[in-house]
Amino acid sequence: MEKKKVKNIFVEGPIAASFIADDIAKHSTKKNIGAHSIFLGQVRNDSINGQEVKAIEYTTYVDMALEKMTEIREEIFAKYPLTCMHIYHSLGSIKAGEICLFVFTSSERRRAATDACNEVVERIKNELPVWGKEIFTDNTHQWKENTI
Amino acid sequence: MEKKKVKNIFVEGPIAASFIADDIAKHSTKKNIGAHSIFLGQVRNDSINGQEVKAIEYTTYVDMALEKMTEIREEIFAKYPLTCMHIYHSLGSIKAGEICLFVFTSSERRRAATDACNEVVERIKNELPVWGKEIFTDNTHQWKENTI
Amino acid sequence: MNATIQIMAFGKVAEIIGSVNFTMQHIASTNLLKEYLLQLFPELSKVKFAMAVNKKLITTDTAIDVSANIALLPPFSGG
Amino acid sequence: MNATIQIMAFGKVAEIIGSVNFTMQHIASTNLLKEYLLQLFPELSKVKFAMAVNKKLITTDTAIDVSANIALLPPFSGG
Repeated sequence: MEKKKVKNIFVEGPIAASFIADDIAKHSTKKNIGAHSIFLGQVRNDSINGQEVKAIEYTTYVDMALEKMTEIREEIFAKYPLTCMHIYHSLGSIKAGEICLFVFTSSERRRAATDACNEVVERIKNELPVWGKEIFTDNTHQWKENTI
Repeated sequence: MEKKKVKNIFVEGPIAASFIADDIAKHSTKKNIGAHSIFLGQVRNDSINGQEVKAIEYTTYVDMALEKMTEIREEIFAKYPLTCMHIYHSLGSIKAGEICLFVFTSSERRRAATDACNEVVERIKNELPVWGKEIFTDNTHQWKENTI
Repeated sequence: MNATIQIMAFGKVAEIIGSVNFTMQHIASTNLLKEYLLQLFPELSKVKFAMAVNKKLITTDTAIDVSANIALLPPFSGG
Repeated sequence: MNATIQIMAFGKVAEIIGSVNFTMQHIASTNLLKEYLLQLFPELSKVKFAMAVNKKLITTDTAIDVSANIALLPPFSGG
């Protein structure tokens, strides 16, 4: 099998709304697109045992994560008639209220974009070797586990 | 039954990426949000009988549309645990490549936001009295009909 | 009889009728109104359209009150 | 024997081991490696973790080649 190009998805720090806007604006030249679906993950200030989460610190096993993401990307493009797909995941410390995940799918008709977006988010949460360390306001921490 | 406040959803002209960014940025103060789902409708340059769509002109029966939208909004909030929901639909002439629909749902956990977003888009397309007149490059036109 | 009803036409229906808003003599029910409009504008028979009475979509023959607002609604195509 | 393997630990596993990357003597299979690590770091028995060999998640006992890269992966929590 031909080796596919591995794209980076990781960005240091939170994902800015202006970055999202730039990415949306770039698609106005692709006039065969009829639908965009966007998922944004935002860090929540959950209360756990009386302590509030003030930030999540994300780390990854980058080589394995990008290989897995390349595989997911290929499978999603094979399954849905997408025009394009963009994925960004934060690393480092992301404060409550900040955005840590940005999944952006586009297609001619809406079903492909929305179904693909949902599936990619699901797969990112389940299959990418990424870990979130929840930092509480008193600077103690616990390791996050994704719930379904 | 108490009369609910009718919110406007209609904006004149296309929806700018910077407008979407501002709306996203406003949510960083709502720290109980964990997931945002966004749907964007973009005008496609479809080819129909050899003519290319260069724009869609949207008109509405505004009173009826806003009453219906208020009803949809209430039903969606009753069905899904959403933190908030924002909806904008363009009126007037929207060129191919420009954005004409912006649906934005937010929730603590991702399923509510994504399911609600999909359902609202579906209901907007099926239930709102809005009409799109497809303008071709030779300035002839045809009335759009939504396909499933 | 001076009783009137308000008619609003949209999309392709407005295009055929050549007018978006107009007032006409009172007609007692939506089926009768539709019949009347089809006589007046035979082109309308080529278009599917629904009707709303006072902003409510109707699906069966409905009585029309004096000074009701009637809307003629071709298939929706928003979004 | 000078054969070694590279171990990378992540998340809570790295915290317990106190080191993110380290080199150790070659061990023939993932089950044997896990046993060895649990002896060395008894705290690890309180954590669920999976292993990857050369970036591939393994689900059954797997032979470890000399100079393999092994990763110790607690439950993922990205997104």
